Amino acid sequence: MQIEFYFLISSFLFAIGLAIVVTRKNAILVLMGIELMLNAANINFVAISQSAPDVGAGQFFALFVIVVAAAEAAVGLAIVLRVYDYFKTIDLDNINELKG
Amino acid sequence: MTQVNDILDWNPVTIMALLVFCLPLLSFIIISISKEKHQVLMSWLASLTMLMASLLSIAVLLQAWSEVYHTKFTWFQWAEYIFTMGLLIDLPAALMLVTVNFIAFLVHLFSIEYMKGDEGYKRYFAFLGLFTASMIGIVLADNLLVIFVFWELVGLSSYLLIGHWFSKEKAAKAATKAFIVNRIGDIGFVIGLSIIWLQFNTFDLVELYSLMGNIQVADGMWISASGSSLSLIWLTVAGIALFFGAIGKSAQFPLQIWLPDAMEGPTPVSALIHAATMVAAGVYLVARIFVLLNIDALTFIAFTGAITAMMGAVAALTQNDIKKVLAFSTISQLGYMLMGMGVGAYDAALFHLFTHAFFKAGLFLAAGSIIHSLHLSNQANDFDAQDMRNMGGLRKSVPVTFIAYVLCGLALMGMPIFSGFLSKDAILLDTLTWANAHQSMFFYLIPILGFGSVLITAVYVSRQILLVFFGEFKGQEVKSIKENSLLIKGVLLILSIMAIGVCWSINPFYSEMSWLMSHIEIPSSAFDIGMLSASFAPSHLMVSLISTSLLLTGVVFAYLKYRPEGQYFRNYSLETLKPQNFWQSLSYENWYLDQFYQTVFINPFHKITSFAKAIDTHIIDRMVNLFGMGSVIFSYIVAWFDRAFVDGTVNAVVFLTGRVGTATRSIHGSKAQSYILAAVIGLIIIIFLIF
Amino acid sequence: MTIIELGFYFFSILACLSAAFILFTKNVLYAAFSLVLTFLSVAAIYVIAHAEFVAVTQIMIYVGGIVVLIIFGVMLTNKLADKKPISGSHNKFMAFMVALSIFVMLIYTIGQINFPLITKALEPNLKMLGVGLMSDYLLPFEIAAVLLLIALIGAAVIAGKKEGQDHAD
Amino acid sequence: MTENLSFKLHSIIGDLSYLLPEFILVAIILLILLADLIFKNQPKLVRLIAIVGLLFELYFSTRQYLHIDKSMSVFAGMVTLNSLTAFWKMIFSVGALLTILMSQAKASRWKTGEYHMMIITIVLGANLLAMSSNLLMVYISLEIISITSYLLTTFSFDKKGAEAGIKYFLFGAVASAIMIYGMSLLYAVTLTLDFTGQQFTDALLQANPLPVIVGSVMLVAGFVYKMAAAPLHVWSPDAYTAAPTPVVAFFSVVPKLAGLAILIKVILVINLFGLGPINWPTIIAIIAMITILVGNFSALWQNNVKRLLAYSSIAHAGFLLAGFAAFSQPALQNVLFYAVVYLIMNIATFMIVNHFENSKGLIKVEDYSGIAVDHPYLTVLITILFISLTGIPPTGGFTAKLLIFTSIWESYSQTDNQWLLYLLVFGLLNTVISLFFYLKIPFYMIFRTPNKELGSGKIKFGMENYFAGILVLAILLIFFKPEWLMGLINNINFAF
Repeated sequence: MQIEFYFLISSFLFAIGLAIVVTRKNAILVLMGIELMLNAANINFVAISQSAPDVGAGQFFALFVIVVAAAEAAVGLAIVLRVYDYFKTIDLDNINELKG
Repeated sequence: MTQVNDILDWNPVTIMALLVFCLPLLSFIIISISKEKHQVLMSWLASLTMLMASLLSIAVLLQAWSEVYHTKFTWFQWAEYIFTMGLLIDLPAALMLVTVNFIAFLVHLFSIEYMKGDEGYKRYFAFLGLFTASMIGIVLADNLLVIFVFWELVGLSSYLLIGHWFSKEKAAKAATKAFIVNRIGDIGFVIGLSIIWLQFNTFDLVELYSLMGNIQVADGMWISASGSSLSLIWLTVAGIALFFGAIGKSAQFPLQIWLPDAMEGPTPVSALIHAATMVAAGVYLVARIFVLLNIDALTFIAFTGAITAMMGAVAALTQNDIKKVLAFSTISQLGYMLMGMGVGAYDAALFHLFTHAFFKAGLFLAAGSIIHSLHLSNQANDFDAQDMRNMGGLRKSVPVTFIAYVLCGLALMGMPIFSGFLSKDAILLDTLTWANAHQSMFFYLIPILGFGSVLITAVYVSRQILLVFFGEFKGQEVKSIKENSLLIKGVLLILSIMAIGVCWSINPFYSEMSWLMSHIEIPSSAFDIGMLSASFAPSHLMVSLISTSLLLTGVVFAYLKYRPEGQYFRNYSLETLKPQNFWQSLSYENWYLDQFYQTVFINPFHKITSFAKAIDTHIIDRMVNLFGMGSVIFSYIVAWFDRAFVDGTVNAVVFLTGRVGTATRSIHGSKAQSYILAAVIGLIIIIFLIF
Repeated sequence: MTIIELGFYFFSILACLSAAFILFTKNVLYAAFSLVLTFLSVAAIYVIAHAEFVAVTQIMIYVGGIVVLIIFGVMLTNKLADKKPISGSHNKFMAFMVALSIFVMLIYTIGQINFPLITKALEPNLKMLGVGLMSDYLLPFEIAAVLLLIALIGAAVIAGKKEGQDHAD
Repeated sequence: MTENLSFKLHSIIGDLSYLLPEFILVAIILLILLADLIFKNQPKLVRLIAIVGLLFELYFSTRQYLHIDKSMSVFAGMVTLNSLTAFWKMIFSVGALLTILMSQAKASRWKTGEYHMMIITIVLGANLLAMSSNLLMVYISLEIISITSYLLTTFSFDKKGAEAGIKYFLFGAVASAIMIYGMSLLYAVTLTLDFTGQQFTDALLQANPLPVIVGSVMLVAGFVYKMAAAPLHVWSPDAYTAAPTPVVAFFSVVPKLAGLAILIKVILVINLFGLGPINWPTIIAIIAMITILVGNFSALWQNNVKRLLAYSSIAHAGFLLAGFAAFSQPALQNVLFYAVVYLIMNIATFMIVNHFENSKGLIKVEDYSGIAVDHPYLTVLITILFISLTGIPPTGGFTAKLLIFTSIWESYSQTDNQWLLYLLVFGLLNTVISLFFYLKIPFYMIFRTPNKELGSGKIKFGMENYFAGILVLAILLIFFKPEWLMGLINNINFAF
């Protein structure tokens, strides 16, 4: 399997993730988009680790990204719940009281 | 790189000078921490410290009469560069020191009476001390960077003093305006500093003097002794940029707009800061950097000065506020000084700086005395004690002030036997010599503007004296107007004596014989200024005759136009507010400079800033709007497609409204994600640009 | 075409399709389930890339942890009894342009990278990972522990306490 | 393999002592956690632990600063330790100390234990970020800072806090996703994560330009976001408005400077001695200009004091970048100088603003009308601070700006990069523009009549005002004796 293919998938997932982040109104869906973007980067790391001289590095990076993503998701959902407490919605369109 | 390693030692003269600097600072500190109930005592104490400072500075002057003293020490070191601080006392500095201290002393005395009962009495005296200290800092500093530091401090304390009556909206605005306009000039100062730094790696004036002596100019390059070379244009730019700082402080064209507004401050402050000392700092700066200026820069200075002299004089012609007339006249006189500097009349310009400091302080304090008297008298509630339309006939009520005003006014006009005559003639003589040295007729513009200003000065000074002191009083109770206390009278008398020419020259008709001017040496510049090569030196007598006859013409004209029996005087009241023709409004509105800045800079600036703000906070919404519209159009197309190919019209209409609804809804809000969108777009653009 | 390559294509297409489904579906719950599918496909891709441990971690943490969290979040923020958890979208055109240009840019970029060839088949690397975590990667490992601790405490504080309420509830 | 491993383990055990400051930070976190569990509701104890711990950490960082004279790679190349990173660590711990000192009044309303733990965690992340020499380390330490920051933003426990929290969170998560994608591209090009090594530089020099450009820009975007510089600054005004004031003071200093530290470190590598496909000095100069522009112009119309200061801190990030754009060793020293001055003046300003907010509830600029009558001391302090933030003498802010501009000018005259000249002129113009909004608050305080509704009368003079006074003295002192600070910075060995 050539490494290019991995990168191809990852760039597609990255673009889709970004699109989700920007378009979807629901905060939780946006969070899903972010997870997709992280996964995209992970695919790259894992793919490269197949041929890099320092074999572990890419896989380690992927492992740590997964761990950090878990922490981030927990914090993110906590904040989403707090927002829901106050706004009774998690529609990002309506969470807009701080004005420039 | 570092030429300075030996630190020059202290000697008695520099220590004395340092003491002169510390005394007002001490007064500032003591007054700030003292209790409010001791404030009158404190103000006497402040005056006393100023007296001591004046005496000390006279001692310094005697020592520095024929010798230059220089002391410095390391301030900080950065990489291989050493920044120093120090004192440089040459004759101009010592004279300036005496002038500043002496006038500050008189203003302190005057203020004790003038500010009595004011709410901010203590604050006022404290700031006065701070101002004096920082002004002395400018005078003594041996280093352009240190000068800049005190330059800013002076700006700050002037800001605080102009805004002394801050509850008046106008005063607060004027303070801000003065501060900001000054800062615009300071940008020039900073640019000049950076060029000088680049070329010489030092700010020390003494070193700069010797380095400038060793520069070479070849092939349009400006080569310093250490081998660093820059295009010659940068030397001109450096000179003009530094001069730009002076334009700001000395209220020269095009930045003179702040000075008239600054008259919102207490009158003694106007006398000290906006007539005698701070505004003269610009001229003093030009004197300090004189050797750095090449011919082009000097010509620029001369033209700026001449234009300002004329503009200020014209603007003074139609003012109604007693202090504003004086403010515009200050602008005009400062223009004279800079014009003198520009034509190489270094000595004459400094001489005019000193004579002007005294007689203009005298005029301001006399005006202050009038205002004070009118305040204390019983007038109607809405009586404006500064408006000349409310005055007239005051010579009987305040005779001492009247005498002082006339004496100082004559000095301002440049009447022979008064101090102003000596210095003004010296400047005019040199402008003429300078113009002769140039081949083109164009350069005669400067002496013409100079002589023209003499005429107009005579007119506006006479006008003011006639309107204020002659005829009948226009207010209600002329009897209740009393001359002020002995303290104020004493101060005025001292200043009016200084306006008489004998104090400055043994022969009051001939400036070359002035004890002062003959001692000031023109620093040797690397450039031929053009004075020496003059093919024809005009006779001194001729210049004096021309200027005196212009002056007398002006006085006669003014008498005919503004005499108490005349039509102008009778019509001159609060009811006839409007200037009558274009020229009068041009003068009254100070050449519409404020309006000009408002339309050309401030309004567009406001627009730009609100635009920038809109961009930062709303651009995304705009973009969304735009694309919202795009998607509406898109949805129309889709709808049309639907209607044409898929479904019946009814369905299509329902669909269409639904689509339009979604599209418009997406126009609103959506900040959080729009931010992200904007950031990502920014990144793409950056990548695209790099590639 | 070997079976491995076939598997790779299959799972890649699955991942892409299920990701695209998240983008287009209106129902948040469906999106969450589709996310599970994406994660599983990605895990399969990891396996094909000889990263078995990463694949297992992906399944354990993403599918077992994060998605569960997300589904909890969906349920806590929607009254499921009343109606379906439906959510719309906006900025569509703009987002499409941006995502497309990012995608095109990345494709170009990938074309410019000189990828090394995969010469050797990797042996199972669990041991190597374990040793690495305790030697070369000890510092990030420990720091990640601190990060998890803080995230846990913080999430509890943020989600748990309302203003004015005591510890009791 | 086993020999190799035991060698590695030995060297790691030997390296443990070099991370003493970080161990102390972790110990503080655990101690606070325990103290909070065992003695409930003991804010004073928690504060004591935090302050004493930070003092220890500061002490050991200072020791590192004094005793480490060459760069050393620690923990299997994960982090590098040298006097520069030790200096950054000192800055971070001072910032945290001052923040904890100022949060006295409100801390009891928040969950004190968690609050202090998070401040300490951010310092830990900042320390590691400044030290890291491996992309993985960069990612993890940046995430520690980010995740903790999201949490702290919501610590005002109100509606606004929640809103700002979610905005900050979404923006930050996307930024870090973009950053690691950039890392993966760079990894694909170089096949190594250790960006200080020879292999990394060599591979980048040989690679095609496009992957290097895309990878580097995406990577740097993560740092720019942490610094709140344009175009990734948009999160900061909202977050700064809603978060508790001490937290804002902390955000505007520690994470920002940590972002700057790693930005400098990484860009000096990927600049490839000027041989790379990207002209970084120009890019940095442009980013700096945009940042200054956005910060200053948006601040002009702000009414909310915290929001105004948020934009001001954006503008200062721009000036920090401007100093870095000169790309020379003296320029880096000047950036450090500016960073220290910025730390002091910004935190001092927030101390006073916080004090007014807590005791009188002043939020808008108009609320400050006529404060000078009742609080002359604080008025003088805040006026000096704003003068310093503008960059007018006689304050340290002036010296710092002067040094920045000097180094830009020097660099311009050496490299003839036109953008540096534009940057210089632009920066000078902007100091004038910034005058308009910085003067606004002192103007209201001194020149406006007091607002009757808020009530006059003296307020309690808190301990933190003495600290603010000391900081203001420090600002003045830096102007008069800059060589004290300069001497500290000159000791730093800039060899990476």
